[in-house]
Amino acid sequence: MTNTVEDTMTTIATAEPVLQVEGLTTSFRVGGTWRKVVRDMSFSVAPRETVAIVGESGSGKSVTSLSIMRLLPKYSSRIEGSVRLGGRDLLALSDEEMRKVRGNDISMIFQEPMTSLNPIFPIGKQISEAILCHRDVSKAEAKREVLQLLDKVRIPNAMNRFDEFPHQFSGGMRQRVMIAMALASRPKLLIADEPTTALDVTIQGQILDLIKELQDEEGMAVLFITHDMGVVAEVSDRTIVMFRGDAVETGTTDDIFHRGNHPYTRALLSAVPRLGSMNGRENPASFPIIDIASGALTRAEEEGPDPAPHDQPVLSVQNLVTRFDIRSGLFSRRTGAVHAVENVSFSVKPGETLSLVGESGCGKSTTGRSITRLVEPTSGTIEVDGYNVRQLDPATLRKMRRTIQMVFQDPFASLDPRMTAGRAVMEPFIEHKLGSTARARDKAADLFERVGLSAEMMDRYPHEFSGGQRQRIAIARSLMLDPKVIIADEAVSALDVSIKAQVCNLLLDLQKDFNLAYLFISHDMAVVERVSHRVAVMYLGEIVEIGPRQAVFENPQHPYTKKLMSAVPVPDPARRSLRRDLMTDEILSPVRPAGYVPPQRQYREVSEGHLVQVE
Amino acid sequence: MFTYTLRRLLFAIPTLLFISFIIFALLDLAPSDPLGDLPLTIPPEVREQIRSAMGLDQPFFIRYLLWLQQFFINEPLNVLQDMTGIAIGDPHRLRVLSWATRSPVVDLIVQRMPQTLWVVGLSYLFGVLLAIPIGVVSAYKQYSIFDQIGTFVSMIGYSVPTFFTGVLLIVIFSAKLNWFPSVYDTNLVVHDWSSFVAQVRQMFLPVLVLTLYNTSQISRFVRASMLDNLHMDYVRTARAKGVKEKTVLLVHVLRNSLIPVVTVIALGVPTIFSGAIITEQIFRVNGLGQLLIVAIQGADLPLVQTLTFIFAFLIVLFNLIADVLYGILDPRIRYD
Amino acid sequence: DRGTDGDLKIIFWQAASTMNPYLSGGTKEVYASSMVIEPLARYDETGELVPMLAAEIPTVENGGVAEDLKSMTWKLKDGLKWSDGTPVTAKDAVFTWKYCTAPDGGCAQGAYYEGVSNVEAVDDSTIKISFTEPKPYPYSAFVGAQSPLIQEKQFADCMGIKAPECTEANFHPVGTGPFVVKEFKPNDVVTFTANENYRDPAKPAFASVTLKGGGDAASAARSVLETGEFDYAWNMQVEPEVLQQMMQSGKGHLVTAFGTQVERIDLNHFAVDPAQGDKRSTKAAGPHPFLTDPAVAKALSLAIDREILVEAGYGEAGKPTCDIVPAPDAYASHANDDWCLKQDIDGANKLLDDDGWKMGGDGVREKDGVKLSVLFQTSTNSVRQGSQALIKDWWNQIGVQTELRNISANVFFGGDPSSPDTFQKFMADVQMYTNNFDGTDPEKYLAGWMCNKIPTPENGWQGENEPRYCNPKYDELVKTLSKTANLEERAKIAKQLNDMLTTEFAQLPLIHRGQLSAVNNTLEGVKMNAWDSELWNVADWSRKK
Amino acid sequence: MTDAAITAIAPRRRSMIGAMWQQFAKHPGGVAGLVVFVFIVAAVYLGPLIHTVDANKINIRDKNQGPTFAHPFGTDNLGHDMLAQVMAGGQISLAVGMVAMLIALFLGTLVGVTAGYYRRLDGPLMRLTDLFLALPLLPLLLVIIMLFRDTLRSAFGPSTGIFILIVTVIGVTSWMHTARIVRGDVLAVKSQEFIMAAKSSGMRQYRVVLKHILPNVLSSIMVSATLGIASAIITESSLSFLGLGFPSDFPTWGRLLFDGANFLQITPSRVLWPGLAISLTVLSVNYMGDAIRDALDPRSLKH
Ligand SMILES: Nc1ncnc2c1ncn2[C@@H]1O[C@H](COP(=O)(O)OP(=O)(O)OP(=O)(O)O)[C@@H](O)[C@H]1O
Ligand SMILES: Nc1ncnc2c1ncn2[C@@H]1O[C@H](COP(=O)(O)OP(=O)(O)OP(=O)(O)O)[C@@H](O)[C@H]1O
Ligand SMILES: [Mg+2]
Ligand SMILES: [Mg+2]
Ligand code: NI
Repeated sequence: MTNTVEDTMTTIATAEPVLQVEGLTTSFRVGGTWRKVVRDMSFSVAPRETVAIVGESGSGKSVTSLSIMRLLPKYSSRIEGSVRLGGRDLLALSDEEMRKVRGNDISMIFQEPMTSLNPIFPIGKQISEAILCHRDVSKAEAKREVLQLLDKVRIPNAMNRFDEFPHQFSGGMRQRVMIAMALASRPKLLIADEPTTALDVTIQGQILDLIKELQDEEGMAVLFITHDMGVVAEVSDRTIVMFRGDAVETGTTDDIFHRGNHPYTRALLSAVPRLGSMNGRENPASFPIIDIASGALTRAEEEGPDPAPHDQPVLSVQNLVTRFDIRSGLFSRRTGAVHAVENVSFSVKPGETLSLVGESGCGKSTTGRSITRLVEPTSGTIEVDGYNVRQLDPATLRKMRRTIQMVFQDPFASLDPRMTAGRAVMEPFIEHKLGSTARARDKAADLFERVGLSAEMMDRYPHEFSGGQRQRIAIARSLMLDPKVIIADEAVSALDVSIKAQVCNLLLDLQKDFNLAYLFISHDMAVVERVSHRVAVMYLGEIVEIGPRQAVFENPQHPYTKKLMSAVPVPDPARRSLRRDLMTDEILSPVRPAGYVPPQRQYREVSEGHLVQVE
Repeated sequence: MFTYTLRRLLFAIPTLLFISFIIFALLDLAPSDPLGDLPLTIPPEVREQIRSAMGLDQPFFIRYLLWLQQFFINEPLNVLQDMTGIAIGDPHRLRVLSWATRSPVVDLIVQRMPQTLWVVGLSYLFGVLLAIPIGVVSAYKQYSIFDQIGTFVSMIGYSVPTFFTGVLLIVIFSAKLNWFPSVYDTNLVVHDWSSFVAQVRQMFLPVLVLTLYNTSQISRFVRASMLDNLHMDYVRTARAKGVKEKTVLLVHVLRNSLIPVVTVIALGVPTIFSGAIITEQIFRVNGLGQLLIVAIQGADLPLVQTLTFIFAFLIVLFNLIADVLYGILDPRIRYD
Repeated sequence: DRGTDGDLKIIFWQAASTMNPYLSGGTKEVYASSMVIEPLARYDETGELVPMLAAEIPTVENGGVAEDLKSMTWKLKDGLKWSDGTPVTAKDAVFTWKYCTAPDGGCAQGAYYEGVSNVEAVDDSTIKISFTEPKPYPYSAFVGAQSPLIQEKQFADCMGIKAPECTEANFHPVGTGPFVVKEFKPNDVVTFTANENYRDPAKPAFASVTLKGGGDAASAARSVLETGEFDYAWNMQVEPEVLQQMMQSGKGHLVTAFGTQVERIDLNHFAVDPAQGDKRSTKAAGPHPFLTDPAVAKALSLAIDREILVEAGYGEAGKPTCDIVPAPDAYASHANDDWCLKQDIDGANKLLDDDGWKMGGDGVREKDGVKLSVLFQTSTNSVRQGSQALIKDWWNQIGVQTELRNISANVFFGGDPSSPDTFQKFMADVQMYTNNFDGTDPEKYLAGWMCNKIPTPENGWQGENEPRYCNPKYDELVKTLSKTANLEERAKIAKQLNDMLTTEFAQLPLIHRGQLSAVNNTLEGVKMNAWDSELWNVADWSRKK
Repeated sequence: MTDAAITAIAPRRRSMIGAMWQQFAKHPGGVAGLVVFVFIVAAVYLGPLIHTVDANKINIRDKNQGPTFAHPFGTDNLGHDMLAQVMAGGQISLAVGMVAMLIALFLGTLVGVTAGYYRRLDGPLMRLTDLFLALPLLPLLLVIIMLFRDTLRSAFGPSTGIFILIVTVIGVTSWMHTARIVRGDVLAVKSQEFIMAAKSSGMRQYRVVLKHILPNVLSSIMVSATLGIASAIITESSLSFLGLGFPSDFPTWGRLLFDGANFLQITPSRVLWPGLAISLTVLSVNYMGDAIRDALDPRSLKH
């Protein structure tokens, strides 16, 4: 495509807007009073246009999108203002008319893919339902279309995975299922709420391309909610900045990026981590923090801690293998296995951060879960703080788990829906009898504040939080026990840059103070670059490259690592029209037939501690 | 799943043997006496003779083994023989004989089957068919008039015992209005329209009483379970897809809510075969329930043992079916 | 004429389980089978013996009974046919005797053939019965609905241990009665059709009979009295006012007949203190601390208003009585009627005061540390529980504390030696139930109060002397009775025995119970009979035109 | 700023019970249920202080009366005062219903949760449940009563002894439904991610069960509880008319209803009141159960 930014702008200006939101105000009933969480939002989206909503976590982005779709719980929420779709006021439609609009004219990608997928239906069925309920096509046709879509969203082995269930998918894959579902009906307007947070940059790029392609072909308008300024720069024509329920700034992306004048906008942009900003430095560094009200720098960048070089590792993993059997047929014979983790070895010392990066679905979460035996590993040895994890009896396993805490990738699913956030955070503390309930409460309140929530929120239930807020609750929970190791699975992916910076700094501070070790699983290469001492790159269940961060980032050796580095989006609106043409790659799948013997891998040492798999 | 089912089926055999032994021991221990309802004018010596003719004077274990042999070997052979017409071995093998009627227990059960299925089975079917929509709607429109009335009626239906509702209905509809007969005619054979009408008429009251009871029970579980799932995020997703509200409820929410419902239903199906004792008694349906209660009251051990064993078999079977269904309903539940 | 009146619908709330009375012995089976198989002679509604299959009743006078009372000869009517058309012969009677006395057969009517040493067919129509010793009252074998004739041809292979296996024969016996079984559904419904070969060509008037079973007495009553769906319902143990109310529909009425049934309270003569453990209610436990005191026993009796018991629970089907043998009239003593039939609470209180039983602070009388506190058990049955409540109330008024217990009938009357709750074990102070005797002769019945008939662990708790009454003089008198042939003499002795039992308070007779049945107003010819099957003359029943 | 709004509702810090109570109080149905239930309990226990007629007082001359001033609920066929009987019966029925239901609920939940959560115990426990489901109730009762009645009678006296016996018998023979239902729910809940999260923080198994599994299967338990009360009251009555329950001079609601059924046309008040009492009790418990369920489900709609 050769359209320049200016060309697109002119076409948009003349077209009738697809969506026009005027004075949208949404309130929730909390404890008998109505609390406004979105105030007086007005914006419009034209065909082919992409409007991004960025903003602080919990500022009302998701609520705005749910208000447009009229999907908020009827009894505990209230929507005012007007939402017009091609001239029709959505808020005035009957339920049945609204139903016809949903999924047909507007479709939506939800933020938390785990809870948003129906756990008991195969994903194929869930996607084809979106087609079948609006279009008069046969089941077989729908299935064909779904398979195509799955291919397009880069789900490997789509044919076989059609009948699998959400819990068998990795976080990123679930998100891609959601995307496929939303795109299935070729809507006029796509609302995408953090559609790529759980995706690695290569796949993220491919998905973004896919969306652009559909925009070009079908004239689809997109309302894009994200924290990733790089993505914003790359896809959006116009940008709305939200802050605590208000749209504080609206304008073309270019304007916002270069001429934003609200202090929050400036704070947001200056905090955006840029890949390469750490070049030449060996240790992690904290983010600079800018005060939102004044725009002044309140905390300068600080050098992160050195891992104590002589210490024994607190976590060491040797030849870890985890496979999920695939059974089929009448006798449910084992016909193959997902080789989710294959022969993985690494170790983490106290005070050290090892980042695990890699393609979505390559086995990162499974590695994390295998370490704490939440998923039973197939073979290998795991040692945590002197415990031989795979040999532990239940009681010791429990004790061991105190020293190693997890932040789950899907924070909503990992919170008990019937337990208030405060209790959820206090619980491990009370459980291990580390102090009185009052102490637990104080500590939890303190942690709430430190992850950027207010202590008052402790009495709320998980569904009353935004995605990012829930993620912070999960982080607070993992810190409650003062563990020695934290496995942070996409712990900051749903946070806006300012909070992300704050939380990362918190993690670094804790590391400095308590010699914490982190296994940091993330897709956000910029954050990885900042926080880690060492980096391991996974591909199809195996570690293909591992080494000191500096070595891996500045001197990537493995082709996949190289591809990853190059795919990172750069927060510069000038690069909007860039297309990567990554779609041509073959998608590889970790599913192997029964009896498959994985090849013996050789590693080559590039520099000290920098190992690369030899193909 | 298949291996699991197979394993469970194999494991069911010792389970059932064990259960049958416990039941036998229990029945033997019970103070009830098969001669309890004989006139007091029959002298003790004669009673002693009757007792020994029944084999009651043999040791407990021998009697149990004898029952096992009769039930598991002789009866199946007889059935086979009846079906194929080929004589296998001695055609005069000893069958399980009821003490009270001195006739083969299996014949009695076969005789009682039709009315039990007609009345109890049908009302269970109606119960399930009614309960699901009622439960779904009550949950969907929680605290609406429909829900309130449904709750009220089902609680009354459940809490007022059938021995009362039955009599009430008979007084109103049989005695006062003369619309329906109060006595069920088990000899009625449906062969034409008028006999069909007669059958429907005589079934109406007992089926009504039982359906009310079954519906009440099941619909409460459907409602509660639906309420648990109605507010889940995936429901929101389904709506966002533009799925029809009916589909959202009946496919997405209901399927997710089915586990307790399947449990209740699976627990209920075997009870069809144990009959509805009181209702059968009131309307004189004389199905399996009445057979069982008369047998228990008459301490007719072979009959009670056989009936309860069949019942136990059904329980084990339907609980197995429920377990398999769990796995099908919720793929996260796996047994292997 | 035969078969002109359509279907006769009878409801028995306890259903028949077999059609062979020799294998069951239950009243419902005996009644049901009495429509099909018949004895040589039966009792009519007045308790008179009338011939049935026999040409006449043998007596010493007509030479049918031998002078030495050791044998008797029956003559069959001419031309009798089984329902399958074959002739009835004396051999069938011989076979019937053999059938019931065969070892391992478990014949429930064995008592009817007791003392019979031989039955032979003198010729095709003459049956000779010989006894082991002289029988002053010989009418037992082949008399009454309990010992009918069965067909040799049909039951020949069903002797002894094989008896229960002949299901077809047991369910569809070939008989001489007015009806034949068409279909038998055990414990549910029996359908009959008129017997083509019945000896009276004009009978039965009904072409078929449906005998439905199951349910409870009240609903059975309702189906005759209120809805009119049925013609006849047996054994209406329902509160009288309920029946009255049902009768207001005008569809039916009640019929009663009084036999020998007496509802009574047994007073335990042995101690039953739980502390005695296994010795309870046996001789080893010693005499009962107060029930053996005639004053207490008499007071207990005086406190009871038998009229009210009848009114509350029995209505037409009960009369107050103070005799344990209330019928036949010739045997009824009425010796105690003057003091016992009327309630006298004050008199009872005075009696106890005089006997030294002092009223305690809690309203319970006491003497020498013994409290007048009784455990009162009976079988479960709403009428009995009503009576219990009334009696408890009255006894309360004379300072006797009563704890009530009711026990499921099949436990209470079933003789399971391991159960503590049987009426034979009698692990309570007093108990209430009904007993009677078959036929009209009370000799065997009265023998039940002999010392050796006391149930004990040694005899497996089998024995008819539940009150544990023991008086050698009584035993003597019973022996005298068994040797007396003269009917008047027998009646005198029987009355004496009855009076001993009632004045020495083996038990308190309460109610002379009748049989009560409901009859549809369109049904004619019902003659209620308490001495034989209620359906004894079903051949004569007809539909009112 | 929203912060102001947030702080306005800040003082929400209260105990769990307090929080639950607040939620409960918001539910008109639950409150109505509670009021009715308290009323029934009060009427049954305090009523005899006002209406001082002895429930077992027989006045045969006053039998089968309709409501009069002396006998507001009429009399039965022996002349018992029905109001006194209903109150006395209520004391027993309520106690039996509640205690038996609690026993059954406790056993059922225990077995169900254990079986659902610990895979190893699942097989044995469920087979045990099958066994109990298959046991014929009547002979079982006969045996239990034969074995234990006299011991309990001498230890606790006739009425308490029988009470303990009956309550245990009903409880012990009616937990199986709850067990199976709870187990099914537990199987579904335990595969969710928040259970994994709880485990990963090193929670003891039983605490996971108590804190996370139980609240999430509560709605089925609540329904079982409501239905359990009704069936316990009715089972008690069937026990008494089989002669296995309380002695006949201890009235209970179920028994009054049973005895009165035949008198439906003569003295309708005999069946009306006990029937109403049972239904109201069950209804009120049902509404309370609903309210508790709602109070524990943060997402349910509350008005
Ligand atoms: N059901 C609810 N009840 C009460 N408050 C709610 C509810 N849902 C969301 N909120 C509150 O509304 C505010 C806006 O939430 P929203 O989900 O729109 O945030 P967001 O901008 O999407 O944040 P994030 O980027 O973290 O997802 C938050 O403060 C949240 O706590
Ligand atoms: N319970 C399971 N059953 C079967 N397959 C599973 C299961 N859990 C994960 N998998 C498969 O294992 C592979 C690795 O999954 P994992 O969740 O570890 O990926 P990931 O690296 O965390 O990806 P993402 O970045 O998308 O979260 C995927 O192909 C996934 O489908
Ligand atoms: Mg959000
Ligand atoms: Mg993952
Ligand atoms: Ni409400």
